[in-house]
Amino acid sequence: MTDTFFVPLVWLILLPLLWATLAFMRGPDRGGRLAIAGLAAQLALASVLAGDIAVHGPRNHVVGGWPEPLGIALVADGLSAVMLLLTQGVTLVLAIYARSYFKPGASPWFWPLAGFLVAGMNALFLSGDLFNLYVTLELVGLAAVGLVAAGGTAEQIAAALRYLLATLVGSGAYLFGVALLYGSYGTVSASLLGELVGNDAPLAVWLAGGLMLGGLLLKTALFPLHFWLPPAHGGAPAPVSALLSALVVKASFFLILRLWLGPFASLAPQIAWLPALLGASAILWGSWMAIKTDRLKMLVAYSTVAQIGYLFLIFPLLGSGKLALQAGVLHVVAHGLAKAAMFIAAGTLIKISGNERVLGVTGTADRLPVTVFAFALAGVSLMGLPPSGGFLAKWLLISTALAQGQVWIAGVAIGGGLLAAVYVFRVLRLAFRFSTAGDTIPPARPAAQLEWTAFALAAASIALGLFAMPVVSLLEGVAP
Amino acid sequence: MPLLDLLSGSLLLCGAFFFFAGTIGLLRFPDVYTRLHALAKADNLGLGCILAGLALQADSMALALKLLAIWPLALIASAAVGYTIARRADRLGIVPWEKPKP
Amino acid sequence: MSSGLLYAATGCVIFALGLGGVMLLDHLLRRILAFNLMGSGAFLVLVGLAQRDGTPDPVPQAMVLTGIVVAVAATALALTLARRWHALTGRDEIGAAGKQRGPDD
Amino acid sequence: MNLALAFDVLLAAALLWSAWRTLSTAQIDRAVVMFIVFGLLLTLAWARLAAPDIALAEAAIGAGLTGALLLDGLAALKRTDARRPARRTAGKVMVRIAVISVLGLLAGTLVTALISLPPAPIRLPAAVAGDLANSGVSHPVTAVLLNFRGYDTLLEVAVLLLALVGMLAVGLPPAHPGISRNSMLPTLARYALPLMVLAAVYLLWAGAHRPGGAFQAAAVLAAGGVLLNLSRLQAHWLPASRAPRLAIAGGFLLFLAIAAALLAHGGLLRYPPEQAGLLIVLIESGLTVSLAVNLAAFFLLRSTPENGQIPPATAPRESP
Repeated sequence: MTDTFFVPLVWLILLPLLWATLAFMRGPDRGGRLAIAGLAAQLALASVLAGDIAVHGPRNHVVGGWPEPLGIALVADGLSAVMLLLTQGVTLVLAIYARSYFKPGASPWFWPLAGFLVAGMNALFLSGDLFNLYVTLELVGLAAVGLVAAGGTAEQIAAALRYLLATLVGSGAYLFGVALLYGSYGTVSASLLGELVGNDAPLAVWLAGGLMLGGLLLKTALFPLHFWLPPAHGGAPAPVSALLSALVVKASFFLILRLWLGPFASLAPQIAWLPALLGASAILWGSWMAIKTDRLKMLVAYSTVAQIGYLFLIFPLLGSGKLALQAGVLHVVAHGLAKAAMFIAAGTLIKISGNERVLGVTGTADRLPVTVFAFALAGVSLMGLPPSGGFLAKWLLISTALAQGQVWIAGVAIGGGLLAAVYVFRVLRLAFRFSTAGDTIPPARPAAQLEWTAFALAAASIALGLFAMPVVSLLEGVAP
Repeated sequence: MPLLDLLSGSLLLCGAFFFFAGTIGLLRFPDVYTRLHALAKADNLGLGCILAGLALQADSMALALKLLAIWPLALIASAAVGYTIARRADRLGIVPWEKPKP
Repeated sequence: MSSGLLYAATGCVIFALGLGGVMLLDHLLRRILAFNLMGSGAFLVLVGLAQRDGTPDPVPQAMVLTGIVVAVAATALALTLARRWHALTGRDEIGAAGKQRGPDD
Repeated sequence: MNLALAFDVLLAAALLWSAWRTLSTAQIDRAVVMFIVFGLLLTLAWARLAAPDIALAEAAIGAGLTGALLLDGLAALKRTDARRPARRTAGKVMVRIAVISVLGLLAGTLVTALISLPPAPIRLPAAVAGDLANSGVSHPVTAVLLNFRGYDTLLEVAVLLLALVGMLAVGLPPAHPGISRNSMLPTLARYALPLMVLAAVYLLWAGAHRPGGAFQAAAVLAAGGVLLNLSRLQAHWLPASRAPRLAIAGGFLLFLAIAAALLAHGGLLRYPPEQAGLLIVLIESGLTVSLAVNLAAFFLLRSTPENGQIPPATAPRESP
């Protein structure tokens, strides 16, 4: 009996739902400790699940005991395991940061919102049913919007509204695609659709694929559908920005990848150049805006716009071998860790210096060495310098692109790294400069949790470059 | 049962006529009070006729009674809502329309 | 043309109308209405297309019930945001979707 | 062309017309009313599609509750004169034309694609009918909603709860004044409420074997709550009030607990066939209360008890 009761992949969904609901029930500002305990347990569950998958291959759970197409299946393969580990790990660290970042009353409903967000993402990584995925998308989208708006300023409300409209249009288009698929095949099971959809698919299926891809690209904020991201990610409180940039946009990217490799595998190769082209534009445009902006968190947000671009460079390369997929997933993980570190480091810098402009970091290096160091380490991973995880991902991407003769992809990846160097060094140069205003600002020390959480995440994104084998081997079983 | 069908059919037609009249009133009457009048009177009568007509065709007594139970409920709701709207209009200072003197 | 297919086709047009509305209209309330139209269009396609041969299909019907509840949840949140925005700024629009604040303002 | 199809064509045209007017009519209050009209027409369409469960939900939630929320929001947004957006530039007009033509093309292609679509290879209605006897209920839609795809419903209830948390986080609007005490509305509410409770219980009970169920029942109860609130018989709920939160969380936690406990029987939400009926009734009863309070809270949960002032922003800014 305990055997059937202890199913990690089910508890990864139920546990966050439980602590989110309990936090809501207990009221404003409650639930932080519960959340951290829950997240720690989830991290353990995700590790157990990853271990299982590494040994026994993909895991399934037939919900309600009704096999597809009547019921809903939960599926966990190596790709889900990596995403789950990343999500639980990053969220746990961010939760520790958030507990000292938010003063009582600053964001009283942060914990239930974060809980539903994590529950939605975990459910998304595990679902094998396209309609069920729609519900998880809404769970993730609404939770993210609530978190952005919780800051309460007019600017944040506007960002949340724009984000909400974008995310609702995105999931609306996705749902419409699901409706077309159900009408065409009579099922919404991803695995069954994978067998049914062929090259000779009727027009309605092509349209379904287009609408679903379009909706998810909007949610992933791929250029030129990124308009909602900088205000939402740049304007939200730092722990929220970190959650959104590190994880939430990756959730819809994950779903694109799933559809691309699954139900639409036979249609996808014919339009693979499109996401890659948009990805390349995203890298250039996002980097350029990050170089230009004069607000620190906007710089980090535009860097996310650019870094999302890399994820889409892999699509034309997916056809042959697993290397492109590994490059993409490594980039997801490296960027997730680095960007979370960078956002919370920026949040600490802003909190201490009291200045949200890039110029505000001037001279902070000697007062906040750990935070500035964390920012620098995260920057190393974003630029793709060795030995970081970002380096490994980029190196894999470039070598795969060159091996397949797609020189332009390699060129864009290298160019993007140089542009990232420009905006990262823009901040670091100022941080190490002597501050002229130094004596007017009291040399307040932030809580250790604020500094060392950022450091831990940044260090993890560097360490990924040295210890990437577990991630890569988990992806072995994922069908490209 | 051609007689029952005939009765039911004529009740339905009758109901449709009252609904039609009520709708014309809603569209053509000059102010909020007269329009309410058209809606509350004609449409409710029309609804009663249609429900009676449908009840005659119902398969079971229970269904017929359920259909007929709609009418008093709709009447109460329309009376309360009509009154509330008219009162609000009065509060807002809307003067009831009067036939212009020749 | 069966009535299922007819309503599915109607759903397509309503979805496109709603999509256009969310993208092109200014007033927040109207964009919320447009989003609801999008949803209703998708629901009509989900049920109508599945029932184009005339047999009722309980599976998409249950999905639409789920979808309606999700839509009202999203609408409630959107309205609260719109009202908060209006209370803070007195405005009922946030600018067209494509327009964004530059990095410097 | 037979009479039924003629009616369908007429109804489809009316749906398109009301949708178009919702977007195109000049005044925003008319747009809201047109949207409610659209919802009511859609209810008819669901009835025509042999989907009475959706028709009930559409009337109660889609047109009813959403309509009430929209009208409430409309009253708030109209209170002050809004700044009109900037005039349309030539570039904007070009974008507009481009978007409209693309969407027109999309709609046209979609309709063409649907007309030529071959029949689906998998037929789920037969599968549903085949396993209906083991689902614990005899109404197919309820069987799908609570058993075959009960996991969707679990997450959907979470979405509803989440939307409420989101509203609390954004900052609730101030209380609306309600309708004058001297109106006939309180009288109506007093008579209607027992009937509404009765209807809700009936819908909940009926759901096992005919159209109805927890969501429709909850919508009726929530409408009763809104009616009481408008008649000033039920005060607003404040963010700090605990009772609504407990009620909302309670039903959902019960659902979660049953879903998890069934893991012992071999899977999430895997009901033993002989107890499925009982467990579904238990879940639905809990959900009816929880969903009703949740839906009503969209309308009743307000930041101030009476005609109070708009509260200040809930949180300090990140920077001074």
